[in-house]
Amino acid sequence: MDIWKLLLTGSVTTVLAFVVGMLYMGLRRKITARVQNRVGPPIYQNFLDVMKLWSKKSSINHGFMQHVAPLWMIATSITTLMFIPILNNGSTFFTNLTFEGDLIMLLYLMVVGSLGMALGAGQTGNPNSAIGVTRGLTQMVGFEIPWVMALVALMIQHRTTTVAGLLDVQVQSGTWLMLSSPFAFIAALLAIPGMFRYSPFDIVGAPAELASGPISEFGGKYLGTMMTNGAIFAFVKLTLFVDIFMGGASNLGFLLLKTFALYMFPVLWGLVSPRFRTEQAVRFFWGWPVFFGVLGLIQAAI
Amino acid sequence: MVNDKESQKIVDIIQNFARQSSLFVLAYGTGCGAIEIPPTMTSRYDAERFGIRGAATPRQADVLLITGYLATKSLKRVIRAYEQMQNPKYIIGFGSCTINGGMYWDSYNTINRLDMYIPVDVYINGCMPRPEAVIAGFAKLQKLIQAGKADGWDRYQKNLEFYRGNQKKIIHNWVMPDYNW
Amino acid sequence: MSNIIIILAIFGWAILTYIAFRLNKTLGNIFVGLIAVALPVYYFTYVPEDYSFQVMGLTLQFGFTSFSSLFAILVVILGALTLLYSIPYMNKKDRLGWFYLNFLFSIGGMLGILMSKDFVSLFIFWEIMTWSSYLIVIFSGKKVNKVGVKYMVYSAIGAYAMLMAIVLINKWSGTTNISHFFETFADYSNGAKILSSLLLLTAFAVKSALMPLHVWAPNAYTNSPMSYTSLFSGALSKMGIYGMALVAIMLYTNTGMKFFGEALAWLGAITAVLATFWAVFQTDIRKLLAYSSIGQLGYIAVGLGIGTELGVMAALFLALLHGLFKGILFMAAGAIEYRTGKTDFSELRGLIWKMPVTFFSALVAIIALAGMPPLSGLISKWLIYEALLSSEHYFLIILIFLSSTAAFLYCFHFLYGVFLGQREDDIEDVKEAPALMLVPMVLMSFGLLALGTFPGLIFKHISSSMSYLGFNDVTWEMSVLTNEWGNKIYLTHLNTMFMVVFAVFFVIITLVARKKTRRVGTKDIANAGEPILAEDNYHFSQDFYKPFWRVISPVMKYRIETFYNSFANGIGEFFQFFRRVYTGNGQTYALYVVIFLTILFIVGATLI
Amino acid sequence: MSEVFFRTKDLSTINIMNEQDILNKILDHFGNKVTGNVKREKRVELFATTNTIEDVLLYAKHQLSFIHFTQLSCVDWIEEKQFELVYIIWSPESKVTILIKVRVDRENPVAPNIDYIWRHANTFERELREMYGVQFEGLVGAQDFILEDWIEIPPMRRDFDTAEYAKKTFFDRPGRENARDVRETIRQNSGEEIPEFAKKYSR
Repeated sequence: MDIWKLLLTGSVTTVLAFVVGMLYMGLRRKITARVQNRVGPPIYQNFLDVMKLWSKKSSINHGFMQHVAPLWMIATSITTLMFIPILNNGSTFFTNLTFEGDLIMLLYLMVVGSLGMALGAGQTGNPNSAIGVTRGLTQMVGFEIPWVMALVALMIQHRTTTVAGLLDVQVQSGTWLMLSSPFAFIAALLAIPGMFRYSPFDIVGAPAELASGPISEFGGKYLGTMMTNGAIFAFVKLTLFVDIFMGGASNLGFLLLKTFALYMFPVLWGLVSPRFRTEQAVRFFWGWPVFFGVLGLIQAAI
Repeated sequence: MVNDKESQKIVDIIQNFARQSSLFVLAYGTGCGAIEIPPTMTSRYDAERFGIRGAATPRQADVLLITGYLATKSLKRVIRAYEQMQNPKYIIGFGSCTINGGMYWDSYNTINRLDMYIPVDVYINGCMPRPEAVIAGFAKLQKLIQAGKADGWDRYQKNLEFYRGNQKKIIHNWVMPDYNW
Repeated sequence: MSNIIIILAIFGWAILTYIAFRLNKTLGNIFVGLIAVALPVYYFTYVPEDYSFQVMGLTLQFGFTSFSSLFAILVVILGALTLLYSIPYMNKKDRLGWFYLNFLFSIGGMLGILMSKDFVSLFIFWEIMTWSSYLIVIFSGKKVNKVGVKYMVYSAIGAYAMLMAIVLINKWSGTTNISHFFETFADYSNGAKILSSLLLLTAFAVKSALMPLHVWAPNAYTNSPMSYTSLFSGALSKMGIYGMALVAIMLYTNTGMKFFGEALAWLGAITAVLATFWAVFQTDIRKLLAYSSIGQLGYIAVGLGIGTELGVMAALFLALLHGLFKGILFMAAGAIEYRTGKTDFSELRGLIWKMPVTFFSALVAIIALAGMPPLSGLISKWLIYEALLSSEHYFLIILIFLSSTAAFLYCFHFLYGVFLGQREDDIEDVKEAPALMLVPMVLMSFGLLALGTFPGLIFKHISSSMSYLGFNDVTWEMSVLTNEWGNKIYLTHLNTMFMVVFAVFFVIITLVARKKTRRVGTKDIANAGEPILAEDNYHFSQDFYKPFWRVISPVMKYRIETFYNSFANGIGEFFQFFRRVYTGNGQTYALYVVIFLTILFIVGATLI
Repeated sequence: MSEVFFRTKDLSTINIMNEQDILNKILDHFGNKVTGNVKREKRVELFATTNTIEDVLLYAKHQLSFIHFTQLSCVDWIEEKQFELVYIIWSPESKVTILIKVRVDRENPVAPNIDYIWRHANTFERELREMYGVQFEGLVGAQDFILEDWIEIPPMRRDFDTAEYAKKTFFDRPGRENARDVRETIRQNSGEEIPEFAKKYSR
């Protein structure tokens, strides 16, 4: 592995993920505004927010864990991004470290950030933060189950555990896995809003109830880092999902198209849904999504 | 790089642009003016198109919006919330009561002039100001920020003795932590 | 000869230590320190050699196999470290001689189990280990009726099962040699196969706290001193795993009785899920860690039960790793108990800067426990999942995943409840634990860090020990993991990547903005403008996972203890009924005699 | 207060009474300790003392079904050097409101605590303690209820000059020293005319 090439492609990928994620979040705000019959902020508003947060002249720090929590999160996101193939055409530019990891590792890598966040929130001493964290972790137990069921079904059926392997399956057969394994796809799709923590699964950081939960003591550069991380991580999740179920993309245009189409699902669902309580959210995830997950497993077994 | 005066100026312009176009508002809504905030934020007047949005806690907020009269008891909480915000931070005094006491000018438990206790950047007149006036106030604040004149946080820091003296005149039992900006 | 000498030396030293403590406390502590140093030095330098002698017509054989020496490494390292840790931890207690006597006897007993090549000596050492651990469980003198009796009853069940198995094996094969039993096992009748292996499995499952024989474990782990619990949970329970591995692989997998292996795997998975759920709702650090131990042992049972190469590798790796991280965690709990005297979450908070070394050791251990990169827990989890995937255990993997996701809940609870949150004033004078308690924790944390990137250090031993179990040519690489489908993960790249990105951002955010940052206390929080007074405390410690409890409470209602209790009550009732026969009235007894004679007469008459 | 008052009467046996009946019953029961009159329809006024007020309230609550405690308020009769506590109770049976007025000495205002009869009377009593300085014997509750850090005389007393206090404590905006319309002051100072559209809002 050429270290300089990795540095170059890695930074390009990270910047791409950041820009795309930010624009998607801006679009979400715009779409939300349009649905509510408002004009809404410009779609580059999130860039301004992050710039402003980084140009704050002071920031408050409650302790070491709060200091490292945003770094922990963003390190996780970028590491995860490096292990996800951006394009499926075998171009070496966006490959990064794709062939050096697999899905099980990614599943664990993706929750590292949550633990870092949880510890940072705990360090602040704000009870709202800790309550938010317990809700978030509980919700995570909920949506991970259908998501893992879908992945297990695909991995056993196609006898590979890498994202690249699943991409190859789709490129060679010419069929997207969302068509050939519809039940697994539905299970995973229903888990997506939980991963994004959009409404109706947004009790973790509900501003009205918990004063924005885990991040209630984070401001300035910490909050800016977290928003950056959120953008990158959103791109990571969308790309991973597109790679697994929607055949990846042969160029960036298709990638944007597919990820945007996918992103619209949690956004639009969130717009018309009131908020679930934590136990309702978990019961929801262990209801229909798990049912479809079981169907997916049965399909894979047959 | 930042020591150079010219480049500092450019950085300032960019930073001020970012600051003025992204205002996270902590609405301190104990006064009656708080009822004007929902229409300002929702579909009729839609303040979000100017980058104005609500913040849940003082740590994340840029603007402290004080909507209406302040009792001496709630002044203590306002000071606390203001000191927890992170620089640069701005205050908008909202309604006549924050300017001169309004209809409570002679009340024993309502302060008259907010700017004697915390540095106010923009006042919005009216009892109560309509959402248009609120948005006009925000636009004024944005202009001040862009020009680098919204320096209430700096004034507060420099004249802390003066503000503390006025605050302690009302709050006799001072149990708050020290201000560290 | 040198094999048996090490054990005899430990036993002899134990008695010497006891005498030394009767004479002088300092002398006794020196004795303990000496053996803690001498044990690993001797173990890693001596040349193993087999030894056997005959007594009463039985041949007792000793000698490490390549499989048991893997566990011996764990026992020796953890034993030495816990002994070191005990010196300051137990310093204020009484009856230290008795404690260390039992401590050293259990270490000797474990080594004896590992070097027994026949069932009789295995049983003898097993009983030595059980009894010494029992005496330490009741060492504090508290809850002897509740905890000690429970532990004793379950240990007795295990011991009787093992004894019965040994007698049967001796009857069938004429010898008690272990390897002979495994070699000739295929020739047994089906009933004999099932009976002997199930009896052995029961005996071992009790020690490794497999559901439904786990009931003793939480209380026993909680009630013994924490320095011993590290060894108890880290090494002593692994003796059960050692035996279970032998039974599951040598008997089930290698002889085609796959069904029992599957059953073991399912039992392990259910153990893992339920124990994890219970761990989530504990309000005591020690209880939480105890249930977490049971859960982790469940994972190991899953790996052994499915019996594929990766599965066994995962199980053995996790067995060693669990010794390390649970050792750290129980030691951390002990350090907290030593300094604050409290172990309940509702009384602890904010210790992070009071006990920083403890916190960072515990953090490393928790990250390893949760299976997150860049630490070694990921490797064990990865191996288990890959083993389950490639052997197509669809639902088992979901259960395991549920359990390990729920494990994040108690991991966070442990770290937050003890080390984070708002600090209370009555812990102001808490100090970091003594250096001798920190050294073992720090050493083991470095071990976990090293294994996270270079698991090959352990795979070397695991692959040689797996050849004893019948898996020849187990491939391993220093820092690359490969599953059966050829998919790899490169741990060096993963961990370097993570750490480099982390370091870069750390430098940026720390240096570039260092002048802007202000440190404030945990009481300076955004609390709707209300200043928090010195006497207020807003630490969140009650009903920590209430929403999760609301979700899973329908499952948690059914506790196996309830069943056991009603069973015990039922037996009691049954015999109460029979006791009524003895009325104490002479006339009734006379009536019984008449009835008995009548029945005898009738029966006799019909028979004739 | 005697034990018998604590037995609540069965409500079904109570006949709907008019104001005069209620007044007569109370006056009969308390003899010359209590005086009173019917003020108007559905409104009875009683005059009691600090010694009898508990008995009157208990009798009204348990015997006459005045189960609703509406309010406790206070009037400052500064000329007579007295405070007048006004207990307002109401009956859902007869729909009659009784105002029981008790005079206490202004120099040493002490009244019995009645929050064992109605729990929420505690709130009113704490308010009066803070706003008038009336002491209720054995009243439990934090001292700082509505006012925080108050060091002056209780602010609702008539001898407390709120305007002067405000002038002394707070900072007047120039032009708003008195009750005059600010616009008038501005016009006076600067000579500017009030715009036409704003005139209708001016006083």
